[in-house]
Amino acid sequence: MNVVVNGEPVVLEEPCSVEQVVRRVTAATEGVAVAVNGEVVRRAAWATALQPDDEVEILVATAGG
Amino acid sequence: MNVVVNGEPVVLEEPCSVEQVVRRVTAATEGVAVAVNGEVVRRAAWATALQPDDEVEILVATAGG
Amino acid sequence: MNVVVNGEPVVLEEPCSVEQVVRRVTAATEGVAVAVNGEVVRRAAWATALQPDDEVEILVATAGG
Amino acid sequence: MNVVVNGEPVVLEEPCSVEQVVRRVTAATEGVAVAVNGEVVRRAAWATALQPDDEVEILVATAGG
Amino acid sequence: MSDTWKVGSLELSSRVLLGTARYPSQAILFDALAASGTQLVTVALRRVRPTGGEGDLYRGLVERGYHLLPNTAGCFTVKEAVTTAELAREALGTNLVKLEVIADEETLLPDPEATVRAASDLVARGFEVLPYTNDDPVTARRLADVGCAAVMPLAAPIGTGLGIRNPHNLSLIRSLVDVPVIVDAGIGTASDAAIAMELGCDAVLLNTAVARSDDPVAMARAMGLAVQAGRLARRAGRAPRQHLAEASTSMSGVAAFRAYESSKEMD
Amino acid sequence: MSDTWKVGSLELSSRVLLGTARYPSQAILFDALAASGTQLVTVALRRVRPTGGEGDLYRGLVERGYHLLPNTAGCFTVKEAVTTAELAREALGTNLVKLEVIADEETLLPDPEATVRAASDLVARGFEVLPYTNDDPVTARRLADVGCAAVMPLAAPIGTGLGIRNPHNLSLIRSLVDVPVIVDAGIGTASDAAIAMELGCDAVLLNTAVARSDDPVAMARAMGLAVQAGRLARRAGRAPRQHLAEASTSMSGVAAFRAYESSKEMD
Amino acid sequence: MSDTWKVGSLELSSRVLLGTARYPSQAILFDALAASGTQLVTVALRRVRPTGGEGDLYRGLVERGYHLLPNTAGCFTVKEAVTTAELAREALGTNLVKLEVIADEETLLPDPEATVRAASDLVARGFEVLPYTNDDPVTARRLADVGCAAVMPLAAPIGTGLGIRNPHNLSLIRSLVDVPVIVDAGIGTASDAAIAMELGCDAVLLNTAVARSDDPVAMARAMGLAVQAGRLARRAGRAPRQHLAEASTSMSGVAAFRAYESSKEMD
Amino acid sequence: MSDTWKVGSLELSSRVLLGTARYPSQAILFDALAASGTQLVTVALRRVRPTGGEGDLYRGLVERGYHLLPNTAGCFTVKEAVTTAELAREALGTNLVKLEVIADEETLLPDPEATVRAASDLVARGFEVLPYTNDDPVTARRLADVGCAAVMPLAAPIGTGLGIRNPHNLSLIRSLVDVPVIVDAGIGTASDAAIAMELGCDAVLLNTAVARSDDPVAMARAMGLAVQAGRLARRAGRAPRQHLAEASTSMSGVAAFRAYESSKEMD
Repeated sequence: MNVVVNGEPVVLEEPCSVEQVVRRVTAATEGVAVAVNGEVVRRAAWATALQPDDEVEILVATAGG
Repeated sequence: MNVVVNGEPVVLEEPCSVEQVVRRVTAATEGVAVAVNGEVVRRAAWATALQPDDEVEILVATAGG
Repeated sequence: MNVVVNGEPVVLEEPCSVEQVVRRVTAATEGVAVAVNGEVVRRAAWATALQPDDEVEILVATAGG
Repeated sequence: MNVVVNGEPVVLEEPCSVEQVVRRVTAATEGVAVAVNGEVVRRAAWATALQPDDEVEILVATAGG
Repeated sequence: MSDTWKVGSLELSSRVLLGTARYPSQAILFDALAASGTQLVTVALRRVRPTGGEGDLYRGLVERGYHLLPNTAGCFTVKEAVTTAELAREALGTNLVKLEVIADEETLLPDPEATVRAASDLVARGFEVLPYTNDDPVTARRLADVGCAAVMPLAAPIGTGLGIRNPHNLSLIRSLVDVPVIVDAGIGTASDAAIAMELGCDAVLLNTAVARSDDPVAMARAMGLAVQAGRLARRAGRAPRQHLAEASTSMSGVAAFRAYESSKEMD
Repeated sequence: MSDTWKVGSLELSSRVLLGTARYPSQAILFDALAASGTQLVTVALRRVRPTGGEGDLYRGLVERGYHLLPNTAGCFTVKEAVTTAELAREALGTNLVKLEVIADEETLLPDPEATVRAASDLVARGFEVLPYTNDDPVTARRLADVGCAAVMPLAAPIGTGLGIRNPHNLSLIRSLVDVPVIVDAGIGTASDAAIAMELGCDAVLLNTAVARSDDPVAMARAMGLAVQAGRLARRAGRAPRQHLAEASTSMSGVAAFRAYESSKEMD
Repeated sequence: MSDTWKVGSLELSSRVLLGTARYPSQAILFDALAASGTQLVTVALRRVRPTGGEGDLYRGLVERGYHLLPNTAGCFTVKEAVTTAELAREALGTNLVKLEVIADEETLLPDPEATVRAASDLVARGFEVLPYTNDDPVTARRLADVGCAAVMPLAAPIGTGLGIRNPHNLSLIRSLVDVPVIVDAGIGTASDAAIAMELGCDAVLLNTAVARSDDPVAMARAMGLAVQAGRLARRAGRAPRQHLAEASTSMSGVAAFRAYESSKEMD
Repeated sequence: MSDTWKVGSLELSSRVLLGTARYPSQAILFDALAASGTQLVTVALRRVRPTGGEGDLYRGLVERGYHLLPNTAGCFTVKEAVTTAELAREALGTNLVKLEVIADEETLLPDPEATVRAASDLVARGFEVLPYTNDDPVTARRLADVGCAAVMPLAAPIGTGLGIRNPHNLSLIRSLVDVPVIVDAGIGTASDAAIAMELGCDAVLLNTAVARSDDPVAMARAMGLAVQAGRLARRAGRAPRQHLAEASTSMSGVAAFRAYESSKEMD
C-alpha cells in the first residue's frame, strides 16, 4: 500500500495502523500529533488502519518564536 | 398621507411625487440626491409617487473632510 | 562686636573664636564647614578669634541633586 | 631673494613688491587678498617691498560651505 | 517640470487634497482652497437644510472648477457606505468616492475588514474608490487588490495632528501597491506633509491642520509648498546620511597662519 | 505678503543661505543657487591656483548679484579665524563673516570658548559676525551678548544629514536671543529645513544636502520651497495637537440608513 | 510585592515570553530561558525528523517546568492555523495557542481579517487564543471581542528589531481591551521592552532580539530586568514632563560668596 | 558576573547615582536609596539651620554606608564653585565633587567655559571632579583633558524629565573620552536610563525622576533594574536592525494542509 508520510512516499504492508506508521519515524510517546488527509487523528484513534494513498503528517514540537 | 422627510414627520396630500417633496425643502436643481426607504431614487424616477409611511432622505453636498 | 552669621547680624562678646560661634548654631562635630569673609577656615584653625564685621558662613550637608 | 609664496619656495629679484609677486600668480584685480608673515597687507600697501624669507599668502574666494 | 499624477480617471498636477469642514467661514474656506493649489476637494453628503446654505458650497466649488471627492463620513457599516456613495454619485455626478467605514465613535479609526468589503462592492458598481485606511500594509495591499483607485492610509488618528506616527509602514505600503498612496488624516503642520512626500507618497489629504490653524489661508499655502518641496526632494534623491562629520569646505589650499600665533593664543 | 528679515546690515527676502562647495560642476552650482532663491552664499578663502579657476567663482557670484558670506572654514584657533576674516574683508569688501573655529579634525564641531573669543574680537574690528556654533543655548546667548549679528547653531554634525537632533535646544535658543537664528549644518532633506523654520528659526544654511543630492538643482528648489512652507506654517500657527481622535466631518444632518440593513450586513 | 498576571487559565509572575528559535545551540537556549526568568515559551509544530532531535527540545522544556505556547507559524490560511492548533493541542496537551495567520511571505505581517476568523473558530473549539496582530486598535479590540485570552500587537515587523514603531497605537490598544496586551515581534533591545511595559502593556514576547544577540544569555537577563523595570516604572507613576528646567537642589540656605570675588573672576 | 567601575578613587558596583532632594520625606528618601542599589549619593552644602535637621541627613547617609558626592549647586561663578567645593571637602572629608557652574537662573544650564576653568582649578587643588555639562562633545573632551574624573552630560534640562534629547551626542562623547560618562539630569523614567546605558554610558545620576514619582521607592527600584538591563544589553551586543521582516520560526518541516481546504476558506 502506498501512502505519503511527512511528504515522502512510503510503501506499507497492509494492514497498517496510524500507530505503526508513527513508530517507523519516532519512538516518542508524547509530544507527537498526527493528521491524516488534513484531519487530526487523536491518540485514542491511532489503532485506525491507514488507507491507500493516505497522506500522513507526524508532527512534534520544535524551535519556534 | 404621513411620511418622514429627513427624519421629520410630514403630512402630504396624495398623490405626492418624490419631486414634489424635494421642492418643499430645496429649490436646488443639481447637487441633490434622494433615497426612499434606504434605496436611491435616481433623478429620472422622481415622478414616482410616495407611499404612506415612506422614509425620505433628501441630501446635498456639505462641508466634509 | 557685630558680625554676620549665615546672613544674620549677631552681637558677640569679644573675644569669640570660630568654634564658639559654630557652637551657637549647631552641636554637630562633623559634617560642618566654616568660611569667614569668603575664605575657608579649616577645623584646625577654629580657635582663631573673629574680628568685628566678619561675615561667617557655617554650612552642613543638606538635600541636593 | 628667497621667499615662500602660498607654501612654495620662490626666488625673486630684489626689489620685489607685494603687487609684483601677486601678479606672478594671478591677473585678478579684485577678490584677492594678501598676508605677509601672517599679517594682512591691505591693497593700498601692495607697493611695499618684500624682505628675504618673507612668507606670502595670496588668497581668493573659492567654493565653501 | 511637469509632474502630474493620475487617480482613477482624473489627472492632477496638485498633490494636495483638501477637506472643506471646520473653517471659520466659507470665505476663508475658498481662500484656503485657492492658496493650497488643490484641485480635488472632499465634501460630505448631509440632509438639506431649509436655509439651503449647503447649496452655496456645492455651487461655489463647482464654479471655481474644483473636482469633488464625496466622502462616506459617518458610515459605520458597508450598507451605509454603499448607499451614501450611490447618493453622492447621483447628486454630484462623479464616480469618485472617499470611502470611510468607521469602526466606532471612540477611536474614529477605519474598520479594515468592512472597508475592504465595501470597496470591493463599490468597485463592482463602477466607482473609483479612494479608501481611508489604517497604516497596515496588508490591508492597503488588499484594498489595491480589490481594485481601489488609490489607498489612503492615515498618518495619525483623525484630527489629532500628531503627524506621521509610523513612517516605516508608509514606505512599506508605497513599496507594496501600484496605485497612488495618499496620506489622509493626522497631518499637523507643513513638515509632516513634506515627510509624507519624502516617504514616496503621491499626495496628502488635509483638513483640520488647515481649517483649525490660526490662519487657515497661510497654512493652506504652507501645505501646498511643503508638498511640492517633499515631492521634489524625494525625486532629487537625498545625500546619504552618515554617522560621522565631513567638512563641506575643502582644506586644500588653506593658508598657514598658525606659526605666527603667540603661545597664549594656541588652543 | 512681504516677509523680509535683516542680518547685520543686509535685508533679505530669501531665508535660504547656500554653500558653494561639493557640487558636480560650477554650472550645476549656479543653477542650484538660482533654484533655491538664495541671496546670500558662503565662500571660503584659499590660496590662488595658477588655473585661476576660483576667480571665475567670485566673478560668477558677483555678476549674478549674490551677497557673499566668507567663512573661516579650516581655522582651529582664534588667530587663524581673525586673520582669515580680515583677508576675506580685504578680498571681498564685506564686513560679513561666517565664523568657524573648529575644535578638532575628528568631530569638526565648533570650539565654543574660542568661537566666543573670536566673535568678540571680530565685532570689535567692525565685522558683522555670523558664528557657527553647537546647539547649546548658553553659548548661543553668549555669542549674541558679545554682539554677533546672528547665531548659527547646528542641526547635526556637518555633512551628516542627520537632521535636527535636538529641536528642544533650537526652540530654547530662539527664545533666548534677539538676533536671527540660522540653522547651519546637518540638514539632510526638505522636511528638516521646514522643521527648522517651524521651530521659529529665521533661516537655514545648507550645502551638502543640496550639493550631494542626486539632483542638486531639484533639491535646491525643494529647500527653497520647504523653508517658505515652514516659515508660513510657523506664522500661521498650527492647530493644537490632541491625543484623541476628533472627526473633521460633522455628524449633524447625517442620513439614517441602518434600519434597512439585512442582519448579515450588520458589522 | 506580588505582581502576578493571568493569561487564560495560567497565572504567571514573569512578564517575559520567550521564543525558542535561532539560538546558537540548545544549551545556550536553555541558559537564556533561565536567565530571562520566563515561565512561558513558544514552540512550533514541525514534521518529526529521523534524528528525533526535536524530542529533546520538548522534553527539555517540560523537564525544566516551562509552560508551552505552541504557535501556528507558517500558516497563511484559517484552515492551516486551525488544524495546526488542533495538532498542537493533541501533541502538547495545552489549550494555549499563539495564533499566527500571515498575509504573505514578503512582509510576514499578520492577516487581520483571517486572524479574527481563525481566533473566533479556535475560541469556539475551546482554545485559549493569543493572536499575533498588527498594532491596529480596531483589530485588537475585535480579537478581544471574539474571546481571545490576550492580544499580541507587534512593535515592528518580525525580526527587524526596530523597536516600538507606534507607541500611540499601543497605548490606544491598552485602553481599549480588557485582556492582557503582549507586545510580540520587533523588540530590538532592553529599552524597547521597558518602553512596552511603561506604555501599560502586560508582557513582552521575544525571540530574535535574544537569540541573535552576540550573547543571548546576557541579553535574556537584560530583557528580564528591563521588563521588571518598565513594569515598576509604569506602576510607580512617572514625574510629570515639563518644558522648562527646574532645579533639584533648593537655593534656600545657599551661602553668599560672590561679594568676595575679584572682578576678573566675575562671569 | 562582576562588573564594577571606577570613578576617581572609588570602585563601585552600582551604576546608579542618586540625588537626595525633593522627596516626600526623609524616610522615603532612605527607602528609595536602598531600593535603587546606589552606593554614591549627592548632597548640597547649605547654611546650618537651628533645627539642625540636616545633621540627620548627613549622619543617616554615613551610617547607611553611602559614599557622598557633594555638589556645587547654586553656584554661578568659578569662585563660588571652588569655595563651595573646598567647604564640602572640609565638611565631608571627601575629594569628590559634583561641579555645577550654572549660566543663568532661567535655563539652569551649565556654563561650559566657566565649568572648564573651575574644573581645571579644582583638579589642581586635588579634587576628583565630576562636572555637570551640556551634551557638547567638545566641552566634554575638554573637561576630560583638564583631568576630570568623569564627565556628566545632561540628557535634557534639569527637572524636565524629557529623556535623552540627543543620543548621537552621548555616543560621540562616549567615543571621545576615556573617563566614565555619567548621564546627569533630564532622565524621566526607567527606559531613559536603560537607553543611556545602551549608548555606552557608564552610569546615570538621577533625582527628580525618582523623588517626584508617585512612588519614589518603586521608581528607584525600577531605575536600578533599568540601569542593569541597559548595561547588560550594551555588553551583550544587540541583534542587527533590519529594514525588512525575517521569520523567527523556520518554515522547514512545515506540514502541508492547504490541499484539504475548501475553496471558500482559501484566503
